[in-house]
Amino acid sequence: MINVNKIRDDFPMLKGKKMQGKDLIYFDNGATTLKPLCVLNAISSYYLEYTANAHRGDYDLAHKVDTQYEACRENVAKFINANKDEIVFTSNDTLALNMVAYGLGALLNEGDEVILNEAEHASNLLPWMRLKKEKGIVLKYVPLDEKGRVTLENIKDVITPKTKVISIAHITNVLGHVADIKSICEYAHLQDIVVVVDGAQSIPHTKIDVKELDCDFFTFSGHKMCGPTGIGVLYGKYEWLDKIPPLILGGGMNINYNLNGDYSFKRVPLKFEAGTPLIEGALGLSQAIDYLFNIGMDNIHQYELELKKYAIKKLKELDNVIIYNEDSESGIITFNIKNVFAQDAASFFNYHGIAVRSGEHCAKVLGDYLKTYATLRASLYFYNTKEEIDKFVEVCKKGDDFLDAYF
Amino acid sequence: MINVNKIRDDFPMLKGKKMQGKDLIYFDNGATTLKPLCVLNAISSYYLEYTANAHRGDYDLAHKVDTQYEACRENVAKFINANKDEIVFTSNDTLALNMVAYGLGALLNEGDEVILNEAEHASNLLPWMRLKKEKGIVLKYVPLDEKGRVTLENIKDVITPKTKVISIAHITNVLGHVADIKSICEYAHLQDIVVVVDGAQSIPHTKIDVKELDCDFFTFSGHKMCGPTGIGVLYGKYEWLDKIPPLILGGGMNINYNLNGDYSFKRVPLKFEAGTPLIEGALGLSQAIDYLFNIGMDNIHQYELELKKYAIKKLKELDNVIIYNEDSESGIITFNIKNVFAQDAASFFNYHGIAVRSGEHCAKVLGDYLKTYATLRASLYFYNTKEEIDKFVEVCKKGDDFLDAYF
Amino acid sequence: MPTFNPMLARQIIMDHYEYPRNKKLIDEDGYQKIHMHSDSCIDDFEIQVKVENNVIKDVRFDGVGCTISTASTSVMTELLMNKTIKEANEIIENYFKMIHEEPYDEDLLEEANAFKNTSKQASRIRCATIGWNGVNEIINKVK
Amino acid sequence: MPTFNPMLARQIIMDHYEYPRNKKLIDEDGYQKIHMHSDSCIDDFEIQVKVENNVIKDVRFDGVGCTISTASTSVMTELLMNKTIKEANEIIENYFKMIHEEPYDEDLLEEANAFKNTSKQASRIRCATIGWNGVNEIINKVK
Ligand SMILES: Cc1ncc(COP(=O)(O)O)c(C=O)c1O
Ligand SMILES: Cc1ncc(COP(=O)(O)O)c(C=O)c1O
Repeated sequence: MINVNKIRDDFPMLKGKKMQGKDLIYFDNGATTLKPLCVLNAISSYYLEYTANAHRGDYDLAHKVDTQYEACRENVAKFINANKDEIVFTSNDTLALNMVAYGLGALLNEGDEVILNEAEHASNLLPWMRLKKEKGIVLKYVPLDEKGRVTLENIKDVITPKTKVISIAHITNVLGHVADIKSICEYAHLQDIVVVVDGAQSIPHTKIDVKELDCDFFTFSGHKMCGPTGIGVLYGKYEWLDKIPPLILGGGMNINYNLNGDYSFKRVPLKFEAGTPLIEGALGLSQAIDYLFNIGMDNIHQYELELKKYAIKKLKELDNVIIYNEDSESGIITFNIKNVFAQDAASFFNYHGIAVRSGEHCAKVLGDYLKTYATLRASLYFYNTKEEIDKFVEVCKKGDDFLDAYF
Repeated sequence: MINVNKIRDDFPMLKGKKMQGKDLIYFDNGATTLKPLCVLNAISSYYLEYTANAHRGDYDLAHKVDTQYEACRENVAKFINANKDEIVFTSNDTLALNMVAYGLGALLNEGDEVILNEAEHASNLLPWMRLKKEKGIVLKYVPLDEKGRVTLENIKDVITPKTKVISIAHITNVLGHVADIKSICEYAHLQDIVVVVDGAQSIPHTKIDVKELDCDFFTFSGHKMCGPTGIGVLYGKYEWLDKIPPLILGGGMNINYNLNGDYSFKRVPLKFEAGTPLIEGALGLSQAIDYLFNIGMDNIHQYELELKKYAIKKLKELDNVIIYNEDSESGIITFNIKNVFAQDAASFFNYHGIAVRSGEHCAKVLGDYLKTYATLRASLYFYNTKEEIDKFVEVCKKGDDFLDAYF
Repeated sequence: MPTFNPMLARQIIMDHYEYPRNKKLIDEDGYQKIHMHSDSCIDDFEIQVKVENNVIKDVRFDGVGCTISTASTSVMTELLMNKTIKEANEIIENYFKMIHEEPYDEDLLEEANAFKNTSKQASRIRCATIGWNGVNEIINKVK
Repeated sequence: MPTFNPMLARQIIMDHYEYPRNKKLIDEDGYQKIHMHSDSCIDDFEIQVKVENNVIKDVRFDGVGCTISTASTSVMTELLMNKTIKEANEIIENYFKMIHEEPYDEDLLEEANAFKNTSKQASRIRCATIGWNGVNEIINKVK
C-alpha cells in the first residue's frame, strides 16, 4: 500500500512549492517526474566524495567510480531481470531507440519490413523513417483498434514473410494504452521477428521483467522514473547487442585501431558507451530504482489505477469534458475542455497551479486519429493524491472562464 | 593572478580528501576535473526548485526550465564568442565529434579526403574511420614533427584538391601540444576546406574565441572544465549546422512527419537535440563557465604554464625520469619512470595519494611514435599547487621501490 | 482606448478568436509568405503580406492556434493594414515592448492593447507574438 | 610457503617479471588460445593451453603488461603445468579467493601466494587475474 503523505515528504518539489501563487499540482509526469531527495544525494556524492572519470584510472578514486558505475548497471539489470552485460547506458530513451534502429538497420536489407503504428512517440518513428530513406526499408503501420490500441490481431494482419522488426511502445504516451508485449513477442519470435519495446512510459509505472516479456530490446529514460535527466537505458538480449554495430564511436569503446582505418570494439555493453558517460546520472538512476523498488512497482501501479478511476468518475460527472482514453490501464488521462483550445486550457490550469501538458504530445500523426488538433494530458504518479484530483476537477468545471488567466 | 588557497576552498574534493591514507593530489585533470561546490548547487536547484521538462510545457515551471536552459546556451555562446543558435548541447565531446563526422559525411563523396593525424583522440579518429568504410572517404594523416606536433607546413603537404575536411585537436591529450588553429583555418578556408576542432583539452585551460579562430566546428565536454559529466557542446558556424543532417532523430527536434516517412526538422540548433536533454547538466556547465570566467582564462593558462615549468625543472634534476613533452604549452606532463612499467608506477603514485593516469591515453597509435608501450600523464589544473608538485617529484625519485605499494 | 479595460480586452480577444479577420490566404501575385511554427506548442500559421510602394496593402493569415495566437494575429492584420513600413515598424516595436512589460505607446496599439497581460502566462508570449514576428520577418527581411 | 613473507614475495614477483617463464607462444597443433585484453588498462596477452586426457600439458603466454600481470601469469604457468583439470580448477579457485581476500588454502598456491596483497591496489586486481582468467576460460569453456 502507498502511504502518500510519507512519500510526498521525500520530494522537495512537493513541499510548499507554489505556481501562480497556488500550491503546485504536478500532473505532467508523462513528460518528466519529480525526484526524491535521495536521488539528489546520490548525485551529490559524486561531487563531494569521489569525483573521477570511470573506466580509466589507475588510482583508488577512479577505481571506486568505476566500481560504483558498474554497480549501477547491475542494479538496473536486477530491476528489469536482465543480465548486467545486457544493460547499456545512453543519454535518454531517444538515443537508445536510435541505437537500436541504426544497429538493426545494418542487418536489414532493402525491402525488409518494420512494423510501427501511429500511436508511437516521434523517437520511435523517425529513426525508422530514416532507415526507409537510406536503406529502402518498408514501414508498415498497425491499424489501431477503435480505442486507439495496438492488438496482436491487428499486428498479425500486417506481418508478411518480409517482416523483420516490430517496434512498439509498451504504454503509449498519448492515450496510455498497454500493449500485450508478451503475446506479441511470442508470436513474433515464431517467425524470427525482432521485437523492440519502447518502455519510456511503462517502466516508471509497472513491474518490468524482460525475461518474462521476452522482448529483444527494451528502452527507457531515467527522468520519467524519478531519476536524473540525461540518462537512459538500452536493454538488449546479449546475442542482439553482440550482433548490432554501435551508433557512436570513440574513446572507451574500442580495443584498438590502426591508421589503415581498421578498428575493433570492446565487448557488450561497453562497445555502445563511447566517451565519458554521465556518471552522476547513473548513480542517481540507481538510487531512483532503489526508491521505486522499496515502494514496490505493484503498489505504484495499483495506486495509479485507483487515482485514475477516481478522476475519471469525477470528470464524467461534468458535461464540458471530453475524455479520450477512459479505460486505458495507466495513469494517463487525455482530455479536452469542450470549446476551449487545449493550449488555452493549459494556461488556465497553470493559473490554478496545475501542471498539465497540452499539445500534440510528440505523436503528431495521432491528430488524424483523435480528430482534434490538440489534447490535454494529465499524467499521474504515485505521489499524486485524490485531493489534487478534486482541485483539478474543480478547475475543469470552470473551463469556460479560461481568459481569467490573464486578468 | 591566481589565489590558489582561496580557489581550493571552493572544491569539496580538495578539503581533506584522502587516498591510500594520504592527502589526495589530483593530477588527472586531462581525464576529468574536480568540480567547485557552486556547480553542484546549480544542479541541486533543478531538483529542489524547478523540476520539469524543457521545451514542452504550458505551465510556469516548464517555462522557467526552458528559459534557464536557453540561458545556459547563451552563456556557453558568450564564453566562446559564438551566437546562441550555434551552440548544440550534446552528451560529451565524443558525441559532438560523431555528429560532425556523420553530418559532414552526408555531404562528402567517395574519394573526398579528410585530414587527421596520429595524435588525435580515438573520438576524433573512429567516426572518420567509419566514414572511410561506409562511404569510401580517404583518410590522410599529417606527419607529426620531431616533437609530436601538427604544423601548418605539414598539413600543407597532405592537402590535395580533394581535401574537404581537416579534423584536429586544439590541444592534444597525450602530449599537450597546441595547434595553431587560426593559421590552419586561414589556409584551409582559401581552398574551401572545413576545419573541425576538438577542443576537449583546450577550452578548460585557455581562452577560446571561435570567431577569432574562425574554425567551422569546435567541440568539447563539460566534465573537463569543472562541469558535470554527461554534457558536451558542439559549436558550428550557423551555415554549417544548417547544412548538415542530425545524427539522432526523435522527439523535440522535428516540426512534423507523416506516415509516408517524410519529416522535417526544427531550425538550428534544436534539430540536433533529440529527446529530453540533460537539463541539470546544462545548468551545471553554465555555472562552471561563470566560475572559470571569474577566475579568468588567461590567469588559468598562465598559472598552469608556471606550474608545468616548475615541475619540469624539478623532474629534470632526477635521472630516472623520461619526459616526452617538456616544452608543450599546456599543463600536461607525459613521462615515465625509467625501468618501471607505467601501470606499476601509477599504482605507486596511488599508494602515495597521487592520481595520475597510465595507459595508452586513448591515442593508441601514438605508441608507434613515442616508442613506448605506455606512458604516465600528470595533467595539472589551476587548483594544483607547487607543494603538490614537490610531493610528486619526491615520489618519482623513489620510483624503483614501486612494489612498496603492495607491502 | 485610454486606459486598460479588462472587460473590453476580454471581449476583443474573444471576438477576434471567434471571428478572426483576414483569416484566409490568397493565391495572387505580389504576396510574400512565411510559415510560422512554434517550437514548443501547437500554433502553426501561414502569414501573407502584400507591400506596394512601402505601404502594407494587405495582411492575411491562416492556420491553427490557441485563442491568444489567433486573436493577436487577427488584431494585428487590421492594425497594420494600409500602414507604411515605417508606421508598421513603430507599431510592432511598441507591441513587443508591451508584451515584455516595457513602457510603450498605448495609443499606437488600439485593440492590440488587449494583450497587455499576456506575460502573466509566460508560455503564451510566443502565442501573442507569433503572427507579429511573421510580419516583422517579412517586411524587414530579418531572419 | 607457510606464512606470507613480504621479502620473499617481492623477490618472487620481480624474478617472474624480469625472467618470465613460458613466455613464448608455440605454433603447434593441440593448443587452445585466447586473447586477453583489459578494458581499462594496457595489459594485452595471448594465452595458450594444451590439454591432453584431462591434464594440462603446457601453458604459455606472450604479450605486454605490468609487473603484476606479467609475474602473476608467469607464476601461474608453472603452477598449472601437468595438473589435471580438476587440480587446476582447485588452484584457480583458491587463487581468486586469495585475491578477493577470502579464506583460501595457502598450500595449493606456492609462489602465487606472493600476490596476496594485490587488493591493496584495487586497480591491479585485474592485472593479477588476467592470465588466470584466460586459462580458466580455456579449460572450462566459460565465457
Ligand atoms: C582530445 C580529446 N578529445 C576527446 C576526448 C573525449 O572526451 P569525452 O570522453 O568527454 O567525450 C578527450 C577526453 O578524453 C580528449 O582529451
Ligand atoms: C513513449 C515515449 N517514447 C519516447 C519518449 C522520449 O523520451 P526521452 O525524451 O526521454 O528520450 C517519450 C517521452 O516523451 C515517450 O513518452
